[in-house]
Amino acid sequence: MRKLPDGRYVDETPWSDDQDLSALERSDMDAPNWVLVWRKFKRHKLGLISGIFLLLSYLMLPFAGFIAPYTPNERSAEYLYSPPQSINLWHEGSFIGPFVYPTEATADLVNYRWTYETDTSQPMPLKFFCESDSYNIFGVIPSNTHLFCAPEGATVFLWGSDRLGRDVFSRILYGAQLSLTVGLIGITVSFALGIFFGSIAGYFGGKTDWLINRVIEILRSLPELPLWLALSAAVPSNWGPVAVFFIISIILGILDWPGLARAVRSKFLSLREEEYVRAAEMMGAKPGRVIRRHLLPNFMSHLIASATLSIPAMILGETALSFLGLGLRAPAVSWGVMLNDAQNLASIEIYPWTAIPMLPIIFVVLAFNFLGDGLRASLDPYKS
Amino acid sequence: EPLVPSESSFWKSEVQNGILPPVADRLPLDPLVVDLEAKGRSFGEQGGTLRTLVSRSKDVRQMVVYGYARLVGYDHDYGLYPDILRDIEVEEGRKFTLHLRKGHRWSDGHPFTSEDFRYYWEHVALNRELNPAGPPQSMFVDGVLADVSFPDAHTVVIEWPRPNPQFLPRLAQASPLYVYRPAHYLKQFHAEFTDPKTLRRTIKKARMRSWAPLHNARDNMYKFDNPDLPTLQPWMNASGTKSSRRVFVRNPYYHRIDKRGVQLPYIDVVQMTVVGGGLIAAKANAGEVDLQARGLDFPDISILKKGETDGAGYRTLLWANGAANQIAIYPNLNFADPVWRDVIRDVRFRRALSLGIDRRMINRALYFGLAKEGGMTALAKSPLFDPANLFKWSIYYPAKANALLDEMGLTERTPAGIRRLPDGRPMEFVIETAGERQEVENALAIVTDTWREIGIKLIMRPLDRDILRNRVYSGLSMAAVWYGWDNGLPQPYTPPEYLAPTHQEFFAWPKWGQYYQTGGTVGEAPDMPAAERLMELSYGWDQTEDPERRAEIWRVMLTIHAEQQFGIGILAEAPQPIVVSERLRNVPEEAKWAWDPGAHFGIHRIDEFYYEDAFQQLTQ
Amino acid sequence: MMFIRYAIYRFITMLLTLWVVSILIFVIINLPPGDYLSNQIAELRATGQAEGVAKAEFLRTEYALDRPIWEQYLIWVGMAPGPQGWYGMIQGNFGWSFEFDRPVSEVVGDALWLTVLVNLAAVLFVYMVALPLGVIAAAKSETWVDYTAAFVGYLGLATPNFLLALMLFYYGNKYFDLPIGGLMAPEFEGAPMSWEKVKSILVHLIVPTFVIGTSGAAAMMQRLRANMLDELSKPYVETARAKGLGPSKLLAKYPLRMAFNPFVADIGNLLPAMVSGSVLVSVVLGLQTIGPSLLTALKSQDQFLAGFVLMFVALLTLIGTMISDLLLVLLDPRIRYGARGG
Amino acid sequence: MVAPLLEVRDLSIGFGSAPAVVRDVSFEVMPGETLALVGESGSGKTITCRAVLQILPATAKIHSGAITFSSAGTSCELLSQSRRQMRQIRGNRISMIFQEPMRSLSPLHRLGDQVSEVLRLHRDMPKSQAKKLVLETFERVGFPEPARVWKSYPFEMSGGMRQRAMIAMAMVAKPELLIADEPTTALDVTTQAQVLGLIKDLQKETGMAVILVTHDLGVVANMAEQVVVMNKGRVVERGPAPAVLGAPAHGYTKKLFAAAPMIPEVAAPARAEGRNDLILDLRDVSKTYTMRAGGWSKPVTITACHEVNLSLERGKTLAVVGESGSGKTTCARIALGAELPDDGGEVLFRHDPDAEVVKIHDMSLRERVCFQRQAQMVFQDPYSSLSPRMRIGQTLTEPMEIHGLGTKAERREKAAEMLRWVGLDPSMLARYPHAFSGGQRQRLSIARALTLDPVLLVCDEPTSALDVSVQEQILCLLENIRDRMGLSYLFISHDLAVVARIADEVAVMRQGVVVEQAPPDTLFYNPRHPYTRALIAAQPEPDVNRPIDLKLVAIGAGKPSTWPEAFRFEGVAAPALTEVEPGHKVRCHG
Ligand SMILES: Nc1ncnc2c1ncn2[C@@H]1O[C@H](COP(=O)(O)OP(=O)(O)OP(=O)(O)O)[C@@H](O)[C@H]1O
Ligand SMILES: Nc1ncnc2c1ncn2[C@@H]1O[C@H](COP(=O)(O)OP(=O)(O)OP(=O)(O)O)[C@@H](O)[C@H]1O
Ligand SMILES: [Mg+2]
Ligand SMILES: [Mg+2]
Repeated sequence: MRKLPDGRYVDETPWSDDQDLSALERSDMDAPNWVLVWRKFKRHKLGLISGIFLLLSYLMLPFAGFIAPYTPNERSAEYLYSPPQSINLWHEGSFIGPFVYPTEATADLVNYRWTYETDTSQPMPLKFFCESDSYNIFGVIPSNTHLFCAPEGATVFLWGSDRLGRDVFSRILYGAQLSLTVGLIGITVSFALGIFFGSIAGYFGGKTDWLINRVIEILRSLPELPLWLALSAAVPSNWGPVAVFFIISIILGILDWPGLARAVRSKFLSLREEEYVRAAEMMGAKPGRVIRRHLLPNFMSHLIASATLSIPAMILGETALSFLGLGLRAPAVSWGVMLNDAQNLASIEIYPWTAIPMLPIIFVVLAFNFLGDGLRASLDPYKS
Repeated sequence: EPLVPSESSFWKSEVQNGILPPVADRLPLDPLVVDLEAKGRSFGEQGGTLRTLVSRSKDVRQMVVYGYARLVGYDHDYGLYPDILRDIEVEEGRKFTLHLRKGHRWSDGHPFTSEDFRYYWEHVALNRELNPAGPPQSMFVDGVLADVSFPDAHTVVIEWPRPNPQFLPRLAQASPLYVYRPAHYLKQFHAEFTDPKTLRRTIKKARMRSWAPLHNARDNMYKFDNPDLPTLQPWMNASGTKSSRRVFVRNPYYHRIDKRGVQLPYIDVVQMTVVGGGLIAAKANAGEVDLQARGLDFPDISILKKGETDGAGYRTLLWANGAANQIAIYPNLNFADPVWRDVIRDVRFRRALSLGIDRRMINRALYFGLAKEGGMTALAKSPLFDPANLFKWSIYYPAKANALLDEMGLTERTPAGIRRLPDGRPMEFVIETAGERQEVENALAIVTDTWREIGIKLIMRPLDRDILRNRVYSGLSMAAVWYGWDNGLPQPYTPPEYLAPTHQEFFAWPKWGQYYQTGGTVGEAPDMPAAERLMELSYGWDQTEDPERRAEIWRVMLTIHAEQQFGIGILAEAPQPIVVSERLRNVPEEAKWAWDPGAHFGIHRIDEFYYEDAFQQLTQ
Repeated sequence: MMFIRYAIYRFITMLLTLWVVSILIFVIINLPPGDYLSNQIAELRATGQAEGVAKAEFLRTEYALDRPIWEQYLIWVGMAPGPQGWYGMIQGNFGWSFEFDRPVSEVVGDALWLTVLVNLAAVLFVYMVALPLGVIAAAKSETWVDYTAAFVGYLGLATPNFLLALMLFYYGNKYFDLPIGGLMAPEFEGAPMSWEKVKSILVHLIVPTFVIGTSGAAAMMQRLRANMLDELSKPYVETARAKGLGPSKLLAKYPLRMAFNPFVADIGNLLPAMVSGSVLVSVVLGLQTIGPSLLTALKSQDQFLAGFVLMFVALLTLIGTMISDLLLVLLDPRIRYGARGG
Repeated sequence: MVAPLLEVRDLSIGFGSAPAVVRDVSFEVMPGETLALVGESGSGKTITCRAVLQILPATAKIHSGAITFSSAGTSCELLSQSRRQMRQIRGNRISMIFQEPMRSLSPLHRLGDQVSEVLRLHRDMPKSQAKKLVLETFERVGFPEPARVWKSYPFEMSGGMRQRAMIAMAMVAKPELLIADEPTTALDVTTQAQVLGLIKDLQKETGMAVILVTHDLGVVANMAEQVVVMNKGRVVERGPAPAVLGAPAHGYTKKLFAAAPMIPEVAAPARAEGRNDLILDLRDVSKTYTMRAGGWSKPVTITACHEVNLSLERGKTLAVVGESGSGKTTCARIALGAELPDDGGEVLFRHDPDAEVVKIHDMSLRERVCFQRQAQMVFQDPYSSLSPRMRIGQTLTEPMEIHGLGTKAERREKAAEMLRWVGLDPSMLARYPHAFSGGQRQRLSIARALTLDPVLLVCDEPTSALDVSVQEQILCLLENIRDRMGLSYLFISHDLAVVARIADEVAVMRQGVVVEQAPPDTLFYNPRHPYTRALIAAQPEPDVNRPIDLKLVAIGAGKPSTWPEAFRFEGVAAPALTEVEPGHKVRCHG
């Protein structure tokens, strides 16, 4: 800066007409959108961790049988309601690798429960890559190698065993196969329908809106409860529980869309008046395009949040349904089924480990939530 | 020696105010004097409030069941004795002379006489408007209606041309046949007794359409939901229907007294609260009940025991269930699918199924080994019990089961090792359940494993109770799970009809049962030799009066069932937890928990239970 | 003017819809095979209670259950005379409950206001908890406040209602002496309102409200948060900030109102969803709402009772949707209900 | 010596890790003084102003610098104030007029509510008194019907009206420092004069200081005591206005001033006539709106334009000028079929001299698609017309995608090319709309409209937010395309100099009707209508020595009822448009 005699200041740095200081890296310009989003997402630590957790959980599904020491319906008749066992490394001060102490159950006929005594004098090392009951990898390839199994004469119930002596840990792993997949189908159906009908109602308005709204109203005022009851009688009896639940969750999805549709509709009714929507239309954008490219992204946060919120509902849907004789049932294993077994005071007070399936549900749900939040944040244009 | 009955403190003020006559005038001239010592029970004092829970509001009728005042009722040894009746004479098993107690009164003080029987018979049972379908089936024997006469105020004669062995058991049921009504009360709703104008006003006030539904609505001896309806039960309904807590107070005119002259029931008030079924265990655990069995299951025992040690002030007794079997599988012989039906009708198949069940394992896993493993037959307490029947085809023996199935020619198997039906379908045996009991599910989970070893895939399908029933009745379900016969303690005089294909409620032969029950209009006639034989035997039992012969018939029928495995029993006499207040006395330590005969607490006579330190209550 | 016209139009549509719904409801409750009385008769036979059979048969003709289904419908609605003349819902008669053996109106009477009470409590809980928490979570997004709120919310969501209730009851009773089940101490039922009764109701409401409310609260909180986050960086919020508005007022007045749009759309669903969502909760918690009556009615096909309750819920839904549509117009002036491009 | 009211020292602000966009900016504002901030579009003016109020975008970081605000003997450092203290300053002592009025107003709240909020917040005024004051302010910023504005929602207002509402909001609390970020871009010159007059009045009244961001050198000349010139994030020159304006010292300043357009002193030769090949023809177009407000009372209708007849010849430019709120945008939207005219109005379009006439107000689907390729619009409010969740790259390629033109790579290339045309860097393709400056967004809007190579372009104030040098560049671009490809423009502007330069025909609108229409040379040298005359007189010139009398100009033509007999009218009952000489039509009686 130089001060001129007439009191003004003039910049002295050399100035030329064409030079831009706001130039970003070139790579940004050609990178497709998802790369940019991914770059942003990577910075959302919690979202990233959640995403990895979920990824691992889903990757684990085909190999659940391998990781689990037991098969889901394998009963250890002598070990009912066994409390969780710990895996130890040191015995009397010396390291001998992962091992368990054998336990023995006695029926306490005064208090009517099983009591367990641990024999701490006898460390029994776990077996690794051992052969035991067979299961299917990916549901097709039979195998009987397990990552680890209980040593001869002892058990390895990491998270205890249930009423029939089944390993809670193994069942949770197997349960994930259903809980993490079947319910999602319902969500997908309900979201697809909800978004589709909601957007055309909201965007087109007028008669379309009227019609869709009446359908929504009617669907919503129709009670679900009697429908379930009717259904439980109508499903063919030789269908397995999984098939029944599969159908049910699809129907659940079909019945579930109106709520979302109305939210979408109302938001779109207001969004469609935005100037940029007009601009897109004036450029000749077809309704589908306007909805997909201009309206939906502006409602993405709500959708993502709603989706993460539906997940626990879907995982737990069975527990509510099983009151009505629908939902998953043994021998199918899912977290809902396990919790259903645990819905009594004894499980809370005396055998709390039977309620452990709550933990994976909470973890998965939170993970989905944080993943969703990370996604939302990385789609948020205002965040760098 | 003449008894001097003592006045209860509960009604004392009423008596003093002249609202009620003194107790001596309230009792029948010849009250039923209970011999407590003979039963090994102690004398008690009047007073106290008994709290108990039910899960549905219509369960108020449990008070009629628990109260168990019947014309004739079972004793704790399952013999039938007059109760409300002073005496009953039976001639040739077909003529029943009922003697009422003189001076016996309804709970509102109106005399209880043969007039009440006449009113029922002539103006209710035979009234076409009240009973468009005519008098109840129990009043017919082989299609012939009873002839009822009323020689005097305290005598009623009911007779048929042929013996009716079921009549007395019907009167003694948990849900009995009521052949009498409080005429003086009900007449005001009856068109033949009340002038149309008054009646119309009453109908209007009750928001009814005509007198018949009004009469029907007021006349609920069993439902017990009308506080105005006079009763003969130990406690009478004293609450409106609005509240979830129903209060029952002692019937001042109850006909039973103890030897010391204390009018029963000992307990003044029963409070029955409607709560969610899932909360009963929690409430019991918190010490909020004095006597509870309904809504408690075996798995609740551990938490109940815990409450007990935590000092909630109760004891948990374990009674044995009185049903013939706790969990029984009924393959449907009338199943609609012809291929399956043929397989199911093959006795080897049913035997194989039974042999493929590891009952010990189920017992251990579900009941700490406390139940009795075995097929469905009479329980050990019954004179008709035969251990051979219990174990016939009911030992875990998979090799034998496999052999039987192979012998049937079901040797084809799917890659997964499931046998194939003759038409090539895999044998997926679908068992439908009412979805109400976790034990059933768990037991079937275990059965699933052992059946897989014999090449049969079990698919369990929980349904709603009504839906299950409808499906079974219409032949749509392949097999169902239910309890065994309600009556696991048959006596030779117990009619064995429930062992013969006369009831659709026995899920193995719904259609045959319908056929019999509807006189051939619906259903199918039994067409299996064993079933036909059972039918004959049952008929033969009806035809004889001879206890020996009857016992013989019983034994044959039980043997046929054991051989045929129509209902595949798993275990019996599972412990039923009974929560009893620490202060409650005269509750048997060991007993049967059964619906019929038994009426749950009924035959254990709650009216003889008393509180150790009953604080005296005044009428509210 | 325009608004009133719209409101009237909306009301008429609602009535029409209600009519269609009534048909569907009737069909649905008659969908399962059999009817109450045949089930009843079966049950009576199964338990050997031959006594009641005759009475059940009597009721069948009395209530026209032996007629074809469309005729039953017309009689039920009151568009055709039944055995006892014109006696349907239009005439203000809701029919007879076989299960409870009383007129439906009597069965449902008390339960109705308790239902409304429980659900209002739950709705209030949802709003009182979710609204501030959602806004705070958005304003303080990605801080511990946000994460804790999410965690607690999802904890409630991920625990099956019944288990949650059982736990709350058990420990609540053990440590805080909370009552187990019910909506008031039974001695107050049917008793006139008194301070004691109110207290009893409030104490009993704690667990149910919490159980019914948690899932709703978590859902609302998270979605509100997401919507708020969308709005927070819009320029109009900056303008408001440039005016010097305090944070709470600013959030409440500007972005919250914008973010509220989807929730207003959902008002219609709020009550009915809670009513039907609370059915199972009510059943397991033993609340004296219409939930348990509905479930028993449905299971036993007590058709008039089920029909009435369902119609009631449907009416709530329809009124709710109507209100939400009207509110939407008031809330967002940009919304026009015309067709596109007009 | 008096301490400066606001002192900005060495302020540097950047976004993320990118190099700073504002670098070492220093200036000071004396109490009661007006400081004009001028400079290139995108040079960091807005960011600097926002930094004063501490309302920077979340991603902006202040690298260094200090901002000291001193008044009433105390001085505070704004950058280190707590939020609570900051709230006491915002709106109360310093208030700001934002550049983009539409987006900066809440769409769900009535204007009255939004404006009076400041008073309720800081002046602790009862409702009724606040309302009175607000209505008064509305009147002073040139709203003819303040009561209507009070209960209107922002989307019911024209661009200029929103801007005036924004101005009212900032000034109603009479702050000590007013930061006005291009406050008059959307205003016609008479209204602009009125607003500037108001600012001056307030300054006199309360000693308010003003930071005026503007690119209109005429306004600078008329208002400012001090001038700060910014370029590429740096202050290149600052000093007293006469000095800077009189003899710019820095290279950029010189360049900038040289580019200032003016209504040419002599009539430019009229361009060749090409008769009767109308590409667009608006016939008797009227439009009435019903106000959303007032749910219960009788609906209020507003006539946005009334029986407007405009015809645009192929390859020509028809400029529409006129009062803010006179229905220009409405006409433009109707011309493009975005809005339907009231019954009776017709809009005809012929994309090719030989083609069939298309009725825009009644198109089939196929015609619509076809038409939308050929006719494009540059929106008055570029910010709202850009989808906030679409990167600019997507926004620019979208029109081509819609019409299936080119491959992906070609589309990207074209988008980049377009950016270059409007003077922006292709590296900005990955940014979102909010990350641009006002002028940059306006250029994006132009770029988007051009991607489809339309034959008709409706420009609604396309250069209002651009500094003169960039404006020059854009105008050249537009002229270029017109001459090369025979593009036709419907050009709406307030800047008469721009109009004079680009238009072949000018229509002057006032209160929904066209009051005068003629080729620019005729119009500018022989204006007949009192309103046109007022307009021309109100055009400020970038010469400190020739200030316009804001008071006088603001009165402008006054209300139609006060006009000379020949032109006077009430409501919409205007006299007919009569041709006073060939090609020159004036709305007057006989
Ligand atoms: N959120 C953002 N992220 C990144 N860059 C931004 C953001 N906002 C503004 N910029 C850049 O900062 C620079 C300065 O912007 P600013 O809005 O201050 O310009 P301006 O001088 O007001 O221009 P105009 O006259 O066009 O309004 C511009 O180059 C712009 O692209
Ligand atoms: N959606 C609407 N609802 C109600 N009134 C409207 C609407 N849009 C515009 N108006 C009114 O129509 C009139 C003309 O508006 P228009 O936008 O055409 O003005 P303009 O000439 O473009 O003004 P400016 O130069 O300020 O942008 C204004 O009074 C405005 O308030
Ligand atoms: Mg700017
Ligand atoms: Mg405009």
